[in-house]
Amino acid sequence: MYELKGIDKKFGGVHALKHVDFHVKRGEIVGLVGENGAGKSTLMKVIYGAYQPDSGQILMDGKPVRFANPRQAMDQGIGMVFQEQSLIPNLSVMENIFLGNEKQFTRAGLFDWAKMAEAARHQLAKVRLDVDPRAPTSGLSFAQRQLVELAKVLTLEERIEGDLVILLDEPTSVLSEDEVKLLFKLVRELTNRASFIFVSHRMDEVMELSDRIYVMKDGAVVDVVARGQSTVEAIQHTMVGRSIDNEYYRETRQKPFDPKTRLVELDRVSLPGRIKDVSLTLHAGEVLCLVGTEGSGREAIMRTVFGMLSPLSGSVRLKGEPVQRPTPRHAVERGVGYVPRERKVEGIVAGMTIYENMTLSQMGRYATAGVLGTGAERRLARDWIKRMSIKAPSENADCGNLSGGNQQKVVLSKWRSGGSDIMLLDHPTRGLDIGAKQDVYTMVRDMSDDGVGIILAADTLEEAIGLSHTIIVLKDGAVQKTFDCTPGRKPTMYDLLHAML
Amino acid sequence: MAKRLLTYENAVRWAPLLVLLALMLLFTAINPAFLTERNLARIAIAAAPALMVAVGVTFIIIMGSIDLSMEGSISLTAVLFCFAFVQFGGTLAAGAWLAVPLILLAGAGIGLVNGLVHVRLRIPSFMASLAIGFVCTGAAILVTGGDIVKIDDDVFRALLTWRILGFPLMVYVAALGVVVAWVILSHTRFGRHLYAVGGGEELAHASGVNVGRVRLVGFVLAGLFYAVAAILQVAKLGQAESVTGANFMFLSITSTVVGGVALWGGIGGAWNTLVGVLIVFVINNGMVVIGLPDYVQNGMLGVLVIIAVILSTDRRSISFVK
Amino acid sequence: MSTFIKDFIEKETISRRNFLLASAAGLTTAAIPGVFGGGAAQAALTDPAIAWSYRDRASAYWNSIVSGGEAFVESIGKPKDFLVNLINEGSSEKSLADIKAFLAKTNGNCAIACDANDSPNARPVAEAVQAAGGYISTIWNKTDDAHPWDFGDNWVSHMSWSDEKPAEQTARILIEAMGGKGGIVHLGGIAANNPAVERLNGLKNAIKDFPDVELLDAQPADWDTQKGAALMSQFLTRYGDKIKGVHCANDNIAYGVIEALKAEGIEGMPIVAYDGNPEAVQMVMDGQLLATVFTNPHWGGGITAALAYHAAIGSFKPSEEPKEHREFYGPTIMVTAKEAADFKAKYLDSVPTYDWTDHWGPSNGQIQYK
Amino acid sequence: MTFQRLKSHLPWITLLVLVAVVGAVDPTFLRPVNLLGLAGDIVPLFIMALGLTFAIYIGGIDLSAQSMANMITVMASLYLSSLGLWVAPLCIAVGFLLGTVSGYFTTRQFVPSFISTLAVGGVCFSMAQWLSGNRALNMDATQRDALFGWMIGRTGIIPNELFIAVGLLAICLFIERRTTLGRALKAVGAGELAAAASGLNVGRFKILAFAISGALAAVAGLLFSVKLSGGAPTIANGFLLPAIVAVLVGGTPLTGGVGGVLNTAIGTLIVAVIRSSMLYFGIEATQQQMVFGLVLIVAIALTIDRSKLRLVK
Repeated sequence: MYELKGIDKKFGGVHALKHVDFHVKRGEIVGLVGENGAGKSTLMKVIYGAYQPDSGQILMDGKPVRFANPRQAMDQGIGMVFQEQSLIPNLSVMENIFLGNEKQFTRAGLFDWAKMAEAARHQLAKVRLDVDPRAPTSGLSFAQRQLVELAKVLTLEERIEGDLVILLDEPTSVLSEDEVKLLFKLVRELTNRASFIFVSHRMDEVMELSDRIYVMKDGAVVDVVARGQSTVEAIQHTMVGRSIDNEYYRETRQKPFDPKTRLVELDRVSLPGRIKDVSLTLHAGEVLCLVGTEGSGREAIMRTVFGMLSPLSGSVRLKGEPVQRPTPRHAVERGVGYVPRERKVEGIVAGMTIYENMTLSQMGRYATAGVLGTGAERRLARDWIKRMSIKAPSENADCGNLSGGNQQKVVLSKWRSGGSDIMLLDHPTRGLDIGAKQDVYTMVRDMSDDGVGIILAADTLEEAIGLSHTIIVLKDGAVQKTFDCTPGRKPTMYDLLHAML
Repeated sequence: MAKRLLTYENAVRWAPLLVLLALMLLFTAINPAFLTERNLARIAIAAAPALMVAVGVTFIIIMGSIDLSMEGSISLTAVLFCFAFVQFGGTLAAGAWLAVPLILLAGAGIGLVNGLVHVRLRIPSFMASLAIGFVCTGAAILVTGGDIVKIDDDVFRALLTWRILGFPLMVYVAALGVVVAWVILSHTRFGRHLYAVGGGEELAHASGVNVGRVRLVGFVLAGLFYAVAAILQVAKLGQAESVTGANFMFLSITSTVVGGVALWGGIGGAWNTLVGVLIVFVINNGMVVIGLPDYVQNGMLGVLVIIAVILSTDRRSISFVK
Repeated sequence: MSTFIKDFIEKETISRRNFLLASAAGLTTAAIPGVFGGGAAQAALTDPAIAWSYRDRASAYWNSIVSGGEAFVESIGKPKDFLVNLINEGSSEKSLADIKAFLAKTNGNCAIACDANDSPNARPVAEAVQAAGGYISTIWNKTDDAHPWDFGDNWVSHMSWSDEKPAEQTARILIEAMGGKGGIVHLGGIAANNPAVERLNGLKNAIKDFPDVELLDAQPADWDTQKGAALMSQFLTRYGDKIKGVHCANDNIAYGVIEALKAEGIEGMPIVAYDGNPEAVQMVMDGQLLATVFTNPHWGGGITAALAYHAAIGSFKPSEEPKEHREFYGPTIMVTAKEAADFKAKYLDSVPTYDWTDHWGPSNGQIQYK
Repeated sequence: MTFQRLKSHLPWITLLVLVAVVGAVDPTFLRPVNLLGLAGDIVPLFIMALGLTFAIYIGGIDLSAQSMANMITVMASLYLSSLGLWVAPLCIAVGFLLGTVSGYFTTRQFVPSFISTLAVGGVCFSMAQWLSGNRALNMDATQRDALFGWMIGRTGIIPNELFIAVGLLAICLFIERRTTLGRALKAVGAGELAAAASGLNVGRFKILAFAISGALAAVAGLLFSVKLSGGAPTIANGFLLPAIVAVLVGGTPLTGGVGGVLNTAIGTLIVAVIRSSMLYFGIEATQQQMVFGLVLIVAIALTIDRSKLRLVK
């Protein structure tokens, strides 16, 4: 019922979509996978009307259509569930749900708020979310926002007579295991009404949910796989164009850490809000993974170590020395490096070059009396671009124009080149494609070999299990359980889930 | 769900009003003449035109933009209003009331041009509106040749002279303006879209909000309110000239921020602006009424404004300001 | 539209002609004094360009000044727009920059009339004009230590108005109307402006003679109608019925005061103003104002340009003139209800034709420093 | 692609085109003496704009600059006789200090710079009124010439002010391009959160930006008072908007992290040329303001590099 025929899209000299054919049948769930830069997001933007193709046809029920903007696509029943953070925080939940579609609730130009709240409750019920529709969105958790996002798209059910096509862009990246299950259940239920296009980097999820999977590479569709006709490895092979190491998490390279060198010690640290009496120790060469649901306090603990948050009580020691007045600057001086989750907001400075980004945390080293030696900076950047195999025209390239994986490599290089030996990695592989993920995993092992201690908040439980020496399970801001993860004695996902919930 | 009254959020939300009350108490304590009906009416008269300007710019600030065109816009519409008023008979009893819709239209037109330059030419609103302000002031000079245009119509001037419950008519007009703005901002699609654009422009766009049009209408509405301000200003002074709009720019923007409207968009509303304008005018009036030396007044205003803004900022919700 | 184009072409040709003349002048004098400074000894100029540098076109006062300038330009057989307008918008920086640009454009072959906007600005303006070999006459703003005779012939003259005496006179009229007792408030100009200081001093001088009269308060209203209205209403709260009379530093402030009183339903409050703008004169006739002081800006505008021009073309040599011809007070005319109608007929309804070669006739004596 | 490359050069090109247009109408405009004089006259305004650039570069604004300059003209006139040459460091220190105060309220108390600098400007104005006793002051001319005369003279055909301007520009350019401070300010302007997450003491750098802005406004005031041989609490009025316009026209938008001090130099010259073009085109007095606004819109439309603005607010 929805079909793309021979779609081409170019940006300047870049051929982003090459003659793409794509179709979705009624009630079908179609997976869309590919590495970053393979053209997935461009294709999605064409589907929901944000981009107009240079050539080719968009057909709905066999009739050619053209969308000048997302609004027109929406009117034809095409809706998009964005990744986290696409709700407007200062509006209420119900306003977000009906944003751009509020006309039905106005009487003589004024809103009938009660009617809107009623309708919003109905939408929220569809996604089994029990929040006050009048509450401001800024107070919701990530997972709740994701469900509101879905509820918002599901308003198309009432608005549109015909079939719906709903795009899900990385919908599971901020969800807990349970929430993912709920989401999948919902999606399956809804197939009687809508078709779905499901985009994710988590291959297992795509395999589980999709009826068919489109595999993209370099702007073209390279394979279409029906359910059960292929394996994760095979698809990944097609996507990446190279074979994936069986040793995905480089487990063979996991060596015992040095229990004598204590890099970070938290002693009964409490923070305003949710963190209560958290104690932990990070040793040299150790990968310590914090596991927990959204809001369990993983990020807050990392930010405490980095000095961005000050504990109400308890003490923080970096390399044995107690921290008196925590600031990021102080932490950086002690060798702490922080790879934040919001890479584009906190990780890199878009608009600055690669070398400027790399030395941002360590300008003092490249300056005498405040005057920068840019020659040395550039040399450093060239060296690390090579070492990390960052794909960029030169060290003068604007970081904002790099792909996600390369941006992450710049962030990692920034800290590694500065000699940081306490690394805080908050979802370091979020949104990265497989190739880039593996590069990150390799780097984690390299760092461990160098005696770097790593505190990690992993994207998935598998990643946590695969990478860690130690796993600390957090629940509601408190340490629930600690697992030893020496190879061979690693806990199972079931063990972790059991502790989390 | 038991609601606690003494939360941080509530303290921040009501801070501007508390500041206003505290200032009034302070001035009254020093000179009881401050809290008399006559003086409150004086403050209201002085504040009425400025209130309309501030309400106008509130629309713009809520969507995260800024408008600096008000001085020129008010000068031009005030001058044109006087010309039109005289042209149509010079008294409301004759056909001069026609000048009112005409000038509201003119104000909206200026806003439209402002919005078009900003949205279509993709020039940041700060620069676009600044330049449009120059053009409007220039146009006001051009049409007046520098002269004063007077309106001598007792019926029209009833806005200033006719009092109900001690307050002149123009105060009620301004109050009505605030109510209209409140209804628009809080209870209409367009108003909520302003908040949506201020809270996240790209997200609003992706939800099918026509951001360009919202911006455009926002500027038109602001222009409309500037025109109302111009008419009230003419009613207050009985004359217009090319400097009639002078001093409104910093005054109105400061007032909105003092009232708790965030300069980065998406937060605040018509009531905040009302309280903010009152704070600024109570300070201005109070400083003279308590006999503060004139050379201290500018500095004192600055200090009090900073204090008011500090108190009404929810510092937990923001990581930095610029 | 077509008139615009026509005007434009006209201006174009004029500016081209100016340029040709200017370069011709440059050739004949065979020295370009503007280049290396020190052009004080330059001989008389031929057909110098004429400019008026003033605050803005947003007030009646400066409009009258310009009309006088234009009347003078027409008297020497030039079109009105031969007079170049240099508008400083209240910025001393722009005032100086514009004058320098004009000097450069005309290569010093020019006569400039100027209000320097702020008194310290007069010196650098005069220095620039002297360096370029042009001629300048100034009004109002200059510091007490800068004198035209220290700048050779190039700073032709400075005219100011002694506001203290007239302001004292208006104050006496005010006090008389108050019955010789009660409180007065003064709403002043921009506090640091010389006229603002003098006008307040005049009031203070008058009050000395009346023990029953009290100056309740004096605050700046920045020459502005709106501020005048706001300040007056604030005074009403502070002093209430104690206010028996209002002394305003200029007409614009008085307009605001009258409106503030009108809002309160107060009628018949004695008010005096300054400047003698047409609207104010009308108010004097209507009894809303007791008095205003006319400084004849039309004549001031014309004669200032005339002085600079005639010095430039060599009609007289400034350095040979006595000091009272270099620094002098302009005329002031008191306008009260008695004279208003006559005054209006004589000065406003029809502008008198002045003899622009009678440079010092209506002037009012040499400027005195305290 | 070629247009893309051209974009960053648009401010230059706009300036050259403007100069050429005015020159075509009246070739006297193009004489080196004239052009140098024109540039020399705009120097006080340029110095203020230079300071403002730092505030705008980090995404803020400094509305106190004009009142600051006013106050400094008063201080310089008042203390020249007693302090002599030491009046210069005093003025600059005061400017730096008051800029720090604005910066403190903006960064530590979350008062938007629009408001905090306006308020500090009010304080400056009050101080100027109080110090001057509300009247215009004049410097002792001989002492001024002896101590600061070098500022306003000429060397050959070049006004000495230009040397000061070029010197300050060079210093600021060096700060912007080659020092940790400049790099940090760029990072703060383009991505404040990322700068903080890199361990930069963002607050201190921001305060420093406002302090530099204050100090340069003080230098502008000092130069202006030397030029005018006096000071008054309102004498620098009319500086602020042209200075802001100069920064914006030069291509440093208020969104931060883009543009820089070199752009401001070009922007200031554009403003100077537009201003004097009124004279050369013989624009009528009542039309000048309007024409200025219209030309401004065109100039801004030409000079801003929209590809670097993610959102146009």
